[in-house]
Parts: sequence; structure tokens; C-alpha cells
Amino acid sequence: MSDMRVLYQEVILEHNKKPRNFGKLEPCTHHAHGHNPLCGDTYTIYAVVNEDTIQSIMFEGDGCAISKASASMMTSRAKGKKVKDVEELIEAFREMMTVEADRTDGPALELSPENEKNMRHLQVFEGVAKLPSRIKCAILPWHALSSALKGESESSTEGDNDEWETI
Amino acid sequence: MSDMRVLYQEVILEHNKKPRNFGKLEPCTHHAHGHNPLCGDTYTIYAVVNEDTIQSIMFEGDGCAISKASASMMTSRAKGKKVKDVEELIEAFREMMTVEADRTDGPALELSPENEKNMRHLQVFEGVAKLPSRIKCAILPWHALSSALKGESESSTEGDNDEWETI
Amino acid sequence: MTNNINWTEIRKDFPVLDNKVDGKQIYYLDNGASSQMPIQAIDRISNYLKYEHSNIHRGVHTLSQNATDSFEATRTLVKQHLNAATTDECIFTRGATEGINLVAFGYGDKFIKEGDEIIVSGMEHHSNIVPWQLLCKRVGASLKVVPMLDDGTLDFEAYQKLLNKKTKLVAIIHVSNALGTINPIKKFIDAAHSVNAVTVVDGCQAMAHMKIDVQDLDVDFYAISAHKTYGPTGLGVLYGKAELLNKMNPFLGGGDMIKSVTFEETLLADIPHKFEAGTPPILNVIGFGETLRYINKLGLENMAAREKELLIYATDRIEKMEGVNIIGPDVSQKTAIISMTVDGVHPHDIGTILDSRGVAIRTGHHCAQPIMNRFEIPATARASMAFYNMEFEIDMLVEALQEVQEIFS
Amino acid sequence: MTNNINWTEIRKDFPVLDNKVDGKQIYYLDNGASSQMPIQAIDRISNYLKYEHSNIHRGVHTLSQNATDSFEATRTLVKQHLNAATTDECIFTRGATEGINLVAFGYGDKFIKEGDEIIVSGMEHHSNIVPWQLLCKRVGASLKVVPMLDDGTLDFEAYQKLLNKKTKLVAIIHVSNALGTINPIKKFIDAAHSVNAVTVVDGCQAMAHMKIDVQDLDVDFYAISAHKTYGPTGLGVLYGKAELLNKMNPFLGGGDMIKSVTFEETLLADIPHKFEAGTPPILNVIGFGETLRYINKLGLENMAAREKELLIYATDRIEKMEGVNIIGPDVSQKTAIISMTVDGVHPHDIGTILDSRGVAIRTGHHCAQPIMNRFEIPATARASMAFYNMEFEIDMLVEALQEVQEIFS
Ligand SMILES: Cc1ncc(COP(=O)(O)O)c(C=O)c1O
Ligand SMILES: Cc1ncc(COP(=O)(O)O)c(C=O)c1O
Ligand code: FES
Ligand code: FES
Repeated sequence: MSDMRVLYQEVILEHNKKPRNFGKLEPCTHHAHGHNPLCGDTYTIYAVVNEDTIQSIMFEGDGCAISKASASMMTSRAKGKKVKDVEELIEAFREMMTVEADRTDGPALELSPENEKNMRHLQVFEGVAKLPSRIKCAILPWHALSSALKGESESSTEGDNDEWETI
Repeated sequence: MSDMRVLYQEVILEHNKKPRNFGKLEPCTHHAHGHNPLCGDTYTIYAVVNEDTIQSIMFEGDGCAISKASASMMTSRAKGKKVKDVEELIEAFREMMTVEADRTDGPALELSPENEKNMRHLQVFEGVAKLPSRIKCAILPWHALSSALKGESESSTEGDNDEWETI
Repeated sequence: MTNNINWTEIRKDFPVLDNKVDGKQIYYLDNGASSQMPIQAIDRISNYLKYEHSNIHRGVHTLSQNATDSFEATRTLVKQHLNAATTDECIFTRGATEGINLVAFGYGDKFIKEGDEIIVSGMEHHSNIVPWQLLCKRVGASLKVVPMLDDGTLDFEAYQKLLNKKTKLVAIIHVSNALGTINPIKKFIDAAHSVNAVTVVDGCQAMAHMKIDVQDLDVDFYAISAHKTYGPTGLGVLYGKAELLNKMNPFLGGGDMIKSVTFEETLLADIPHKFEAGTPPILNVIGFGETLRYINKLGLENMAAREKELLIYATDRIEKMEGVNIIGPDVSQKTAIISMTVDGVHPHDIGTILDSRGVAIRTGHHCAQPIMNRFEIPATARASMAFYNMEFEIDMLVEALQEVQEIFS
Repeated sequence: MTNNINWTEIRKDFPVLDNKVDGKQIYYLDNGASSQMPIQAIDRISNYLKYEHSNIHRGVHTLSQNATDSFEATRTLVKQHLNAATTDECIFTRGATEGINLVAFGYGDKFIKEGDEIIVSGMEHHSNIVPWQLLCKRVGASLKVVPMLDDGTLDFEAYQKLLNKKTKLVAIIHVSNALGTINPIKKFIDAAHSVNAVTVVDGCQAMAHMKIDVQDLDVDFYAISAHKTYGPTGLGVLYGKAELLNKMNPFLGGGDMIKSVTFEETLLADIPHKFEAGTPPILNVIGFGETLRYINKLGLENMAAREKELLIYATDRIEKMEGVNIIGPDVSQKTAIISMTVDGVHPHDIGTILDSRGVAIRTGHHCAQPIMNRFEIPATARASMAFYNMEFEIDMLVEALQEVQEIFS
């Protein structure tokens, strides 16, 4: 399998073509806008959270195959889950994506069996972690979801400066 | 004779030590301020012109040995001369100083016998023409005299922009 | 082969082109982002740094004087390349971005007032938009935009309608970095002058590809970056008419831009020094001089002709691909830039797959988001060619594009 | 020999030092104007240009990513050298001059108002005076000056009296380029903070010669030029506290300093990019990284110790010369700079005669005219030494000074 086939696994291409949970969710309890300054792409994540559970979740926006598949698979995994489990999953996903950067930073996260399974599914993004220029694509929707759950409305794959200055 | 002895001829050193016509001349009919931006040195030339003749001429200011000797010898040569003869001498001096730069620019000036003699005296500055960084020193007072005779009050060894902008 | 020049030999002057990066052969088609320097200019920089370096101006010692001479020699070459009236009109900047900002601060803050209008085109690079947005905010002027037509050219009629006596400045790109479009800027400049507006032309993508004659264009300000003209990064030139430069505010304050400093009164230096505060990028300037000599030797018209050959070859091949769309005008109205989209594939995915085959192109908005918005696309994949490129590189581009389509089929 | 380092061997890393210029051996004692780069950094630039050049940021292709990594690696090294809290606080500029102007425009125009006061010292380089004069003119603030004492140090008591609640900014030089004086800037910064003024330190002449710790100094802005720290021209660093940088106005507008651009609304990028519009001087940044690695390897403290040896040696020899006067404090309070006058000889005549012997020093006001005015001299002759200089060069300086005295006797 060529490098590119490892990166663009069938699952990714399939989710890219037919993204799940695509569209606007209104009314919702949480939503956040995520921006990747490297390309200018943005996604919005909408969620209805009730009794510590993500009752429903959708996303809107446009970007590359990696980011779109990532958003699609993320929303599929997050729907119906406890917020704290999703937070753990976000953490685990981010770790997978940055594993190249700081492998020596200590032991991997201890995951719940449920999230172990989720992560096996998300393994298709492992190829992305080897391509620094695309890591942000994969992480973008996760960042936005994380911000949404924290009650923030904007996020960026670069740093945490929340106030966006305009001219 | 070392290079430096050629540059710093006895005559130059002597004029530097005891500059002729040094001081302010007031009242005067013409005066101009000359500035060398390369070093920041400035000289002022004062002249009383009457019946097309430079009746008296003096200079003030501070600078290197080359510029001071040049001002001293220039004022000595100019005093009592017709303005048009002095203008010819200025031209000849400038030509000597830039001879390295554009030797191919055509034949040398045709000088009056009087100025031929003057130029022989001023030959001591020939060494300066070989040192690009010092040419402006020698020319500085001549520039200022030329400006003064034209009725201008400021001159610079760089270009002819007369208005000096301040902050 | 254009004019009997052996382009295969010429190509050897650019070692990176046949270099392997991380074990992979590179096909460099990203010249619009930054071009490569000829080895002659690289060696010049290296020699300068090894044997000749010194600060310039004001130095009495030989090393400093020689460095000053080498530095100023580049200014003379730049003057000749742009056909400026004097070297004083050629100001060294860090790049086109600084050049345009210099005009915004030095000219704009002094002469543009509340209620005045500034016209920019919808084809501008961000560097010819944002400085004017910032200026408008500072002085209370407003920004008007010349729309683009579907074929990737500017709407000249709409432009004429925008011009009025409130128009004080027109900022326009000579050649679009995103699409390659060559704008008929002389017409735009003349029209601007008819309402007494000054003109600022972003010539970044033009200088490497065509003869620029600022006097013939009668342009007021013209900004370029050396690194888009086979020179080094960290250097640009702002051409400005002496008359305008003389009456502008200074920009950066510091050494060399003054005649004298006291706490009571500071006298400004004459142009070009008035706008060149501080130690300039000496090594970059000296390197760029060698680049310009190289261009003179090879002949800009030969380079341009070769680029046209490559553009036609590439356009032919890519036009034949179904599902690949070229954005921008036809080959007669542009430089060797092909900006494209592939149906159903985001340009960054194209970029990644091309990169895996060693094909280096740029994907994204090319710092020209308004163009993307105009065509309702997020980005494009842009191949930009230089005279040193070869047909086999274009073949590889096409092959890699085919792989993109296969993966996403 | 300091710390068993073989300085004769080290010197070989700087080919110009033992080079003949126009057939004449050079004795380079003009490091204060610009220092020489080690061959490792020169070769790094050359290799980068030959095999690795590409524009950075936003590029998907390998060449661009590798260049971005090399570029950002320098930022990390700079952060370590200055002990900044984060790399975001280290902004690449063209040089110290641009860095200081950036603060004047970005901070000054936003936060300094009519009636406010700015304090500068009487020892500043023009680049830390003129930007403030221009700012004062723009906003209607006024400039106050800390006087110098006869020994070439600043009058701290007078400074304290100048501070008051109208003081909004204090701009001060860390090490004087004209005299070598090391100012106790921590004391000056603390005092400024006691009236809530921000501090801008010109560290041009400090970074090559002593450990800088911006966090320990608690300085708000610190500007340097790479070419005074064995790096290339065309590059500087402005350190600024993130908190201040975040709230400042942007400076230059253009690519990379924005998140997104539309004609209606443009979003600014986060620091450091907010202040890095346009293509940066990539080759210079990458070269400077190699310089910093070189310094790390050799050890800044070893370099400083060697310079102290040279300073003491030179001071001893020159102090013995009758009619030669050293301006500035004693060796314990300065870096390896000797600024002097020779009775009855204009400094430019000294410079010319020294040059005829190959001795490269700087003569003039050193862009610090207020110091010259303070000492009522037109200029000085300044020898400035670096760790790679040798005693024999100082001997030649002394011999040439003797010739000056003979000629003018
Ligand atoms: C103390 C000091 N400050 C500022 C500067 C200006 O630095 P640059 O010319 O590199 O911008 C210099 C160098 O000339 C200097 O020595
Ligand atoms: C058309 C155009 N204008 C301006 C710029 C900005 O040039 P620089 O980034 O070199 O300042 C570029 C390059 O990015 C460009 O292509
Ligand atoms: S390219 Fe924009 S998110 Fe992937
Ligand atoms: S050095 Fe100033 S005039 Fe000669």
C-alpha cells in the first residue's frame, strides 16, 4: 500500500464523501467555531448536552478530506456518550496526533474499555500524525468540540488566544 | 614617501594647524552652510561680493584636516578674485576630485592662466581624489562657497535637495 | 529551445532543482511563492560573508568602503531594471510588504484624510489590502473594491465608475500571484491620474517575468520582493517618484535616515536614506546584485519566452484532464501560473498527494482570500513555473494529479 | 588563554580576519558596527540556498515544511538565549531599528497620549531616539532625557527625578555602542515600573557579550540585531511580553499577520505572527540559528572572559600613550570597546591613517550624536573587539596610532 493509501484509508475517503451528522443543529446547548489558520478552513460543532450526556451533535463547515472525515467520525463516536468520556476521547485523540512530537512525555493515557475501542476505530488517522502539515486538519474538529464543551465559542488549532482581534 | 605622507602633505597639515581666513565675517553679502552627511561636519562660508569681485571671504566650522586645509586654501585663492574666475576654479577643483570617477567624460576644462596657477597650488589635494571616503571632505567648503555665490544658504555634499526637513 | 539557449545547462545553476529531499526527487513548481537563486548569487553571498563583510556607509576603512560599493552597485542595477530616473528613487525594504506599508504610513498618513477614498482591486494579495484597511482605520478613509470578472481579469469599467474626486490612492496588483493574470496597469494608472490619485502597484509577480519600465508606466510607487525574482528573502525594493518621496513623512526612525540628531531638532536625510533607517540587509542586497547580473546575462526576454513555452505545454496537458478546472484567464493574458481545482477534492489533499510524489506546488488561498470568495472556492492548487523548469516536471505533475483522482475516485 | 580554549584555532572559523583586502592584511576592530559570522553559519546559509530553499508557513510540500522547521528552530534558540517565557514573545524583525519602531507604532500610538512623557537616556543610539521623537510628534507627548555623567555613565538620580505619573515609557540602551558602558538596566527598569511606565531596552551591543535574561530583568521590550551577535545583517529580534504584544496595534499589514481577510472584516493572527507580515528573511533566520548554536558550543562566558582580557590589554597599551584620551568608564563597567580622541587630530584623519595600515576601526559619532555633544567632541575613534581578536591586532592599532601622532606632530 502506498504512503498515500495509508493516509487516505478507505474509511476516511468514505466519511469524506458521505459525512455523518453534517448540518446545523438548532436549538443547541453548546456550539463552537474552529479555525485552522494554516489553510483558513473552519468548522462549527453543535451539541445538545443534557444530564452530562451528549444527546445530539452535528457539524458544519468545509475543509479537506482529513478534517471532514475526522469531524464525521468524531461526531459519530461522541453521540450519546457521557461528556467526561468524550473529554477522555478528545485527550486520547490529541495524544495520538502528537505522539511523534513528544513520545517521551510519559505513559499513554489509561483509557476506559469503551474508549479503547473507539480509539481502535480512530486508528485510521495514525497516518496523519506522521505528516506535520496535516495534523491540524485531523485535530481541528476535536479542538472545536473541546471548546464547545467548555462553553467557549471560538477555537483555533494555534494556541489558546480566544479573543480574535479585527482591524 | 608613504601613502599617508602623500595624502597629508606638509601644506595641508600646515593649513590645518593654522587655517587662514578663519572666523565669522559680518556683515556679509553671501554666506552658506555646508554639511557632510558622512561625518556630520559642517562649515559656514561668508563672503562680501562687490562689483563682481569677492572683496573678502572667511570660514567657520570644524572638521578633519582635509576639509579645514581645503577651506583655508580655497579662501586664500578666492579672496580678491572675480566671481566668474572663482566659479571656474570651483569647477576645476571639483573636476580634480572626481577625475577618478569619470576620466573618460571628455577633455579637462580650459583654465585661465591665473587658475592654472591656482590649480597647481591645489594639486596637494590630488592624493585625496584617490580616497573615495575623503573626497567629500575636500569638496565640502567648495560646495558651500558655490552655494553662497548662487545665493543659497544650505548645501550638502550629497545631492542638491535644499530643503532640510526636520522632525 | 528558446533562442538556442540550452536550458538543461542553465538548470545546473540551480542545484536544489535536481536535489533529493529526504531521499525523494523534488519537482519544484512553487516559484510563485519563492523562486530559487542561481548558484552565482549564492556563492556571491557566501564569499561576501567569508571575506568582505563589514557594515556600510560612514565607514572609513577599506572593508566598509568596498562593502558600500558592492551594496550601492545593486541599487544601480535595480534602477536599470525598473528604468527609474535615479537611484534615489529605489529604496531597499525587507520585501514588498514593507514597501507597501511604507507608502501607507509615509504617504497615506500625511496626505489621506477622513472621507477620502482608496481603491484596491479584488485580485490583490493581502499585503496590498491590509495596509490600506489599517490606514483607513487610522485616518477615517474608506476602501472601494474593483470587482473581478469570471475570466479572472479586472472589471475596468467598474473601476472607472469608482474613480471620483474623493479617490486619493489606487492600489493594484501587476500580476496576480493566485491566478497569473497580467493586468493592463498602464490603463489603470492613467485613469487614476485623471482624478489625481496616486498609484501603488504590487509588482511582486511581475519583475521576474517581464520588463518593467516605471517611467513609461508613470506609476507613482512600485513594490517588489527580491525572493520572487531569483534573489534572496529579506529584501525588497520600493520604487517611488522622487517628488513624492521627498514630501512624504519618514517611516522608520533611526541611524542613517537622519542628517543630524539633537534632542531639540533632528534633520532628516535625503532620499533614499530617509527611508532606510538602520543597518540594511547588506548580504541580501549584495546577493541580489548578482542575481540581476545573471538575469541580464540570460536575458529577461529569453526567460519569459521559455516560461511561455512551459505554460502552453502545461495548459495543454492539464486542460485535457476531466474534472480538473483551471481558474484564471487564458495563456495569452497570464504568466506561467496554473491555478486549479479538482472536482471533489480539497486542494490541501491534492497538495499532500503531490508532495508524496515530490511535486512541490502551493495549495491554499495564496494570501488572496477575496479571489477565493469571488469564485466561491476554499482554495486552489497552484503550479507556478520558472524558466529553469522542464517538461518532465510538468509530466510528473500531471501523473500525480491522476493519482489524486484515482484515490478520490 | 581563557578556560583552555585555543583562540588561535577558533579564529580560523572567521576567514575574513586573516584575509588580505586589496592586497593588504586586515586588522578587524570594528565589531561594534557589525561582527563577523562563523564559517559554520555562512555554510549553513549557503547550503540552505543551494538545497533547501522554499517559502515557509502554509506550504504543504516537504521543502517548505523543512524550511519552516529550520526557521522556527531559530526562534526556539532565541527564546533560550534571552530566556523568554515563550517563543511567541520573540518576533523576528529586520533589525533592532525595526524592533524599536514596531514598539513606537504598535504600543506608542495606541497607549501614549498628548501630555504623556517618554524618557530616553543621553547615551542612546539614534535608533532609540528618533522613533520616540517621531512618536512624540504624532501623539503630542514629550521627550525627557537622562543626562550622562563625566565618566560616561548615566545619572541615575537625575533619572529618578524625571520619573513621574506622566511617564509612560522609558527607552534605554543596555550597552553603549559609542563608549561600551554597561548600564545597570535592572535598576532603571524597576524604577520605571514603580510609576507603571513600560520599558524598551536596546540590547544591540549586549547580546554578544553577556547573558541576557529578559524574565529576570522584567523588561517589557528588548531589541537586538543579529549582525551585532555574529549573525547576518537583515535580521533582528524584538522580545516583548506576551501580555503587551497581545494588546498592541498591529504594525505592518500583509500576509501571515492575519487569520482571514475580507473587505468587510479582517481577523488578526496571534503573536508572534501578528507582527511578522510578509515573507520573513528566511535565509538570515536560518543562518542566525547556526550562529546561536556556535555561541552555545563555545560558551558565552568564555567569549566574554576572552574579550575582557583583550580589553584590559588594549586599555593598558593605549592609556600609556600621551595625547590619546579614552572616553567612557573604566574596564570594569564596560564591554570591549575603546572610544578615543587624539589631541589635535580629527577622528576621521585617524581613521584614514589607520586604514592605510589595515586597521579597521570606526570613526564618527557612532549614531550617538548626543554623546558627542555631551563631551563637546565632533566624533571619536572607536576600536571594538570580539573574542576572535588577538593581541597582535591591538599592537598594530597602537603602532598606527603612533603614526597618526607622528604625521600630525
Ligand atoms: C546600540 C545600538 N542600537 C541600535 C543599533 C541599530 O541597529 P541596526 O542598525 O542593526 O538596526 C545599533 C547599531 O548600529 C547599536 O549599536
Ligand atoms: C502578488 C504578491 N504581492 C505581495 C507579496 C508579498 O511579498 P512578501 O511576502 O515578499 O513581502 C507576494 C508574495 O507573497 C505576492 O505574490
Ligand atoms: S486543509 Fe484545512 S483543515 Fe485540512
Ligand atoms: S571628516 Fe568631516 S569633513 Fe572630513
